Amino acid sequence: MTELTLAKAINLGLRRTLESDPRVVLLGEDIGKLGGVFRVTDGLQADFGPRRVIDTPLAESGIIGTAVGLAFRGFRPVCEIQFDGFIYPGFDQIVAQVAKLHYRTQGNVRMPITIRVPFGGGIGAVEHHSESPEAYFAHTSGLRVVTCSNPQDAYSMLREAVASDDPVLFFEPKRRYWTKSDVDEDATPLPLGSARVVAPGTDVTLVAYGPLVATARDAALAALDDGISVEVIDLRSLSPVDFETVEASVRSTGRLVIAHEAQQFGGLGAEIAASITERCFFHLEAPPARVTGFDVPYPAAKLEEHFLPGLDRMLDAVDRVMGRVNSLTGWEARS
Amino acid sequence: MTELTLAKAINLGLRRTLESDPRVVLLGEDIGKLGGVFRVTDGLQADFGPRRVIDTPLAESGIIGTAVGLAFRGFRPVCEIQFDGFIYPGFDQIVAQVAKLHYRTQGNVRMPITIRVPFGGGIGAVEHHSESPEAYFAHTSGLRVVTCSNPQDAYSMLREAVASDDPVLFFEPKRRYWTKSDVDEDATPLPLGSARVVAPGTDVTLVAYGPLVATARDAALAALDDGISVEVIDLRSLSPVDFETVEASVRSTGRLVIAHEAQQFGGLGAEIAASITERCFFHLEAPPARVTGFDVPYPAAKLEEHFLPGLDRMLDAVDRVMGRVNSLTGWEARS
Amino acid sequence: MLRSLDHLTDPAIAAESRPDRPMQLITAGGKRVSDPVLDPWVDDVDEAQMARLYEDLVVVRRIDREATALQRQGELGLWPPLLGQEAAQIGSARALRSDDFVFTSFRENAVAYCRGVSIPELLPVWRGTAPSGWNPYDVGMATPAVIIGAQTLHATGYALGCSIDGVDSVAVTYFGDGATSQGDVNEAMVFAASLHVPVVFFCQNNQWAISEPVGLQATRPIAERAPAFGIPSLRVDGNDVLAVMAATRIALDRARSGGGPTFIEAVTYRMGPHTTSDDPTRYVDPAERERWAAKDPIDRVEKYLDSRGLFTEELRASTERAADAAAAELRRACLALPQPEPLTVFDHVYVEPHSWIERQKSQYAAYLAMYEGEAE
Amino acid sequence: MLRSLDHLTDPAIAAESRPDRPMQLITAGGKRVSDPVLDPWVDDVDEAQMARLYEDLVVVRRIDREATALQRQGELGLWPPLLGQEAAQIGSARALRSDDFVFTSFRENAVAYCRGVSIPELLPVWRGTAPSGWNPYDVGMATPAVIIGAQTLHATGYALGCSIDGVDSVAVTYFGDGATSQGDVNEAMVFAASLHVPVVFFCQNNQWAISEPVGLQATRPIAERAPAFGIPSLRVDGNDVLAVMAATRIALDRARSGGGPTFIEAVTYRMGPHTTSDDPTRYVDPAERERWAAKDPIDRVEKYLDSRGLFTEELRASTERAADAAAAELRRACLALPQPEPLTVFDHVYVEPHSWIERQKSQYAAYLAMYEGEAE
Ligand SMILES: Cc1ncc(C[n+]2csc(CCOP(=O)(O)OP(=O)(O)O)c2C)c(N)n1
Ligand SMILES: Cc1ncc(C[n+]2csc(CCOP(=O)(O)OP(=O)(O)O)c2C)c(N)n1
Ligand SMILES: [Mg+2]
Ligand SMILES: [Mg+2]
Repeated sequence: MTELTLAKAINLGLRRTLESDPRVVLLGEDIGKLGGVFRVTDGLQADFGPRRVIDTPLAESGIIGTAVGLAFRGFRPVCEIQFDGFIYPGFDQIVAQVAKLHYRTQGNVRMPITIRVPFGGGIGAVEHHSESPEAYFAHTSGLRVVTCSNPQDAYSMLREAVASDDPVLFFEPKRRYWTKSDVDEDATPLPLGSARVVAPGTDVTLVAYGPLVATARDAALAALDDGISVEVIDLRSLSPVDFETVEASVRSTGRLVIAHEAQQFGGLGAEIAASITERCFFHLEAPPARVTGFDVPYPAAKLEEHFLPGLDRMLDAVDRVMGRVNSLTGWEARS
Repeated sequence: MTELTLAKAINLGLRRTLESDPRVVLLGEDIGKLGGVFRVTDGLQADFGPRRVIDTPLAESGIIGTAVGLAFRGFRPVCEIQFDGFIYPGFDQIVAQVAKLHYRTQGNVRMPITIRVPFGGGIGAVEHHSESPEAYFAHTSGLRVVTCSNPQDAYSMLREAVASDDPVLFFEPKRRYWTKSDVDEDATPLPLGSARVVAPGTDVTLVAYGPLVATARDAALAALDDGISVEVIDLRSLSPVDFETVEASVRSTGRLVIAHEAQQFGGLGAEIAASITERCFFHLEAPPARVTGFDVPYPAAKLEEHFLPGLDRMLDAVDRVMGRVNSLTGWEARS
Repeated sequence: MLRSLDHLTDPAIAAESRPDRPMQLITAGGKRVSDPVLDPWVDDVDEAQMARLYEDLVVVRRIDREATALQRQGELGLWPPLLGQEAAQIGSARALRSDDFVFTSFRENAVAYCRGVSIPELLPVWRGTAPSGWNPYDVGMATPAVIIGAQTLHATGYALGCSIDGVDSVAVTYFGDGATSQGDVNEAMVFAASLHVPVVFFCQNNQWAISEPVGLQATRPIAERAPAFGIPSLRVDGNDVLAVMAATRIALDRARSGGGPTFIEAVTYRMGPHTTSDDPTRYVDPAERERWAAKDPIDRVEKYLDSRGLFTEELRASTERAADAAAAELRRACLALPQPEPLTVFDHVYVEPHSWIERQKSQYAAYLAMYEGEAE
Repeated sequence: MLRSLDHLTDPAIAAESRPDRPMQLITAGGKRVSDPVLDPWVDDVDEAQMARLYEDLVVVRRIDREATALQRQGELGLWPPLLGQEAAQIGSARALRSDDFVFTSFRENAVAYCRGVSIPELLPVWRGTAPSGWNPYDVGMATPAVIIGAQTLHATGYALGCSIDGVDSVAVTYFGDGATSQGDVNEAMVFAASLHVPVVFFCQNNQWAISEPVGLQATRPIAERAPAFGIPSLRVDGNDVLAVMAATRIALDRARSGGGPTFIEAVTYRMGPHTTSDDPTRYVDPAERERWAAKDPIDRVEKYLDSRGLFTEELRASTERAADAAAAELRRACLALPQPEPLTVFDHVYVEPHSWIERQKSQYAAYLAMYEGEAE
């Protein structure tokens, strides 16, 4: 048991994986001497050498396509995409190759590739450095998509992702890289595809993932002051979504709020709302509410507090599903 | 008024646009002498010359990126992507440039680019030739996404798309290219962002778009035999969705079925179900049902009839929202 | 032997060594000419081997013709003829070792044939009964990549794996002239040169990318591009099976002995349509096609063998028998391909259990059970 | 004049004309040397012009330093220093016409300065108050592209537009050595050569892409790549403002007179960190940095002017005044940048009304009204 930041927990996960599986190789821009722009790969090239921790030329399609070839040869490549907004040049290789090769080859060729992506906003960055592109990948059959919200999960989920024989998009909540807490290397992890109830509650189910889990927990505490008991679920896996856990919660609370930073239209919140409505229609007291980034390009840093769903907007949505006065009732009155 | 196939209607739309606006240029692979693999640009290079109908090198990112530069100079480029599955190499230019440049430049630079994409299955093709990637683009702020289901709309919507000062993804239902009907060049078109009720009904709202509108109409006819009155809405615009039209219908029917070929998880059906549930919760008699492609890579041709939502699966979903016996009740009984 | 390529790494000299006429060993007229760079690499190719190459050429052409016919008869959904490119594919693929690994585009059916893909395995993709026809690990060849250029990066990655593993297997990737415009192919060269991996880039310049002539993709000879990325290249007559084999052996030897990547441009011509869906009359100049017909890759081997007294009636007849047998097997296998089971649509999406897919599959099974019941 | 470049289109000769030492007009020691290709293109540059170039160099360095300081003080979110690259940017940008159009990456603040972007307009992106600082049409320069390499295709498209319009304006694109590995940059060269458009590819090879040395991106000199795409190239000392200007003029002249694209590699060095977030001590060899410090682009102009008796106290003082004024304006403008209004987050997503955004905006307005009300 050691206290680690989330970034260091991933670093430790990578280290243990490199130690225990000689087929694991790391690929990315600036992951060697520099240790990555967030230092997540710090020290790994020094310890495992430049043939296992490989600084690649500056081309994301090249990184992913090279990883595909390595997987063909039985390696388990772990690719780092430097920032969320730089994944799109590699989109074709991910969507048309990584996601489909196992299907295309009728199970003969496996793609145990992990693609690590620091994602989300809240760090005051310039354009392309704060995006949440997870829905693109969750909509892509053949990929698994996960994200972590705390150092322990960061460590164990990274290890599970690399151990998985399926390709995994591993989204790292970059604004939580410096969150510290205990990491137990020997803890038995939850299966990769499962969600976790991180705070029990009885009135409202609040589903969040990645960077917003911490905000959701704060919102639950704040709601309690208002007499509302909020159950917070950390989704962890975005494809597949652990609907059983969400469904069980909503059956008992009858109310659902979903929060994510990604744009709303066609985001994961829509899928969760739609699927839970299909499954729990007669248990719902109110339509599921979504608290998300707006459907605009990620804005300039000084506006990001307005784009990002924060505690207040979560509480507003909690009020909404509770049937209390909220901004939407205000809006309806005005319009 | 001329009877035209859907493909020829688009060809006519392109021709009229080239005639009336000297800033329109066409870019794509094989769009010149060959007239495109579907002959949608047939004869246009011969009539307008190789500087307005441009055969480009074989690179989709190159096509879109070049169009961006042309738009900077005040042109209205119309790009052809040869098949749905070939759009991904151009994804970065679409998502990070085309969609964002107007926002990035605070309204100073416009991107009146139309990206034409033959999409969807049902033609017995090999891999990458039958996909429905519209949800990726509908989830991308800054883009408009539309699709047509008949020759008249094909003609008018193409013209509206090219005339729009915003970038438009124009999805063409390739298996309906040979559908024939009358096209009136002088008809006043619906606004680009609006849906259309194509068959009135009172019991169930069935929302479809592109290639499935014809199937939905057939399903409505078949349902009538069973005593169920289905209102069919042709969505036409996928971003924005004309929720007012859908909402009005669902408020009167109380039941919603959404059909698309794209994979279900995170598809547009989820957004429509979620948004309509938010807006019409207390009018809904049943949870919205989705009839979609399965969450698998588009399968081999001999399996596509199982992947594609056909008339029978639509009727099954209609039964579901009507509370009649349907495959899901059967499944629930078994499990 | 590597020395013989040294000059190619200096672009100034390389430019000289790649004149307009690509390197050749057998002329269109069937004459054996000598080439100082290529000769030593095929001095072991004896009469028996030439006869076998001849049979290969004839058999793969016959397979291709029969498949085209099957498509015309509605038995295949599509077929991409390799007519005219037999020598480029046979000459290169026959130079490989079984532990090499090949990443191709979709027109390389003769390469597949050489790798040991059985004739029936060529068909499922084109008849639409399955997404692929063979297990890549059985034959050392990935199933076709339809996204133009993508496979070149896979080969680069595989080659990186070979070099990490310290084996002397080589990754070989096939692609067309059109593919050279794709970002991926250029990135593959950047990565291959930078990582110095054992990969052979084999470009079949068949002069066309569907309707677009090669001049629209490249204003300089394609073989010139690789040296600028730090990859030596060879420009070879792609209709000359012997020259192609020699060039491929040079590249393979460089790769095996730690020399890194090599690029080969095999100059050939697509004598048929792009695929059976294509209509080349819209864009091909018949005179140009005629000129290339005179450079046919099989004709010249016949003439060459004949000039040596090797084109015996026996060889002719045995070759024809082999071709007939292949064609017959193809037709039989095509018609015998089974209709896939509906629920297999859910197979192999993931290796490990995936709750969402499993639910969808069981719901669709219930659907089929209900409505198949009804239908009975 | 075009003739002077003819030899560059033949790669065999071009290789000779691009020795390891890039073309130069002013040595690191400030000596004017002659170069038969470059000389004629700067024979109009008189003493007054050299003094103005000197002032440019000093002023942009000062702007850069002040911005770096502002970032260290927490007033900017980030800054990408151009320290060491002043001559590459000034020499090229000062060669342009106002009707040319420039597409850059994010480090080209000196280019922006030359284009007429005002000092305050440089800042909003880095202070985070707006997604861009200027109207591209006011200055003939797009706002920075952060996605590496993407802008090279935009320049190619813009140049295509120029050639369709029949004007002799030129599109110029700036990018780094790292960018040359991206598919987009290679596709831009393919398109530019194939469409024969008036675009100048200006690569600042500053030896680094964040922590990666140029040798990881390219095993051959970067300037060698373009000729293989059919684009003549020039390799120039990027720390020599005069040589850069000459090379750029050659390229512009070719473009204007229908000669098509040209590629320039300006060999320079990133003397600072990648951005203010970077820690180059992890990867830069201080000795290497020292060697480059000795080739400083400003020093040599000072020495050159001095050797001609032109580096007067008056010039020194007036230049310093200009630099001081620029720095002061930068600081003032930075602190004065307004906090954007919350609802502007919804502006400019679309040109035409978009029902979904409008609803979101009005709902958020209601939200703000409700909770701002509460807060009061
Ligand atoms: C990314 C992508 N874009 C477009 C296509 C459509 N397409 C299939 S083959 C082809 C031409 C390929 O030309 P070339 O690389 O020369 O190979 P050839 O067909 O001549 O064998 C095109 C444009 C594709 N398959 N993938
Ligand atoms: C597509 C993409 N990938 C990665 C990055 C992150 N990144 C920003 S600058 C940079 C290095 C660029 O190097 P170079 O092209 O040489 O330009 P320089 O920074 O030296 O000016 C990288 C990797 C990015 N901005 N875009
Ligand atoms: Mg070709
Ligand atoms: Mg650089």
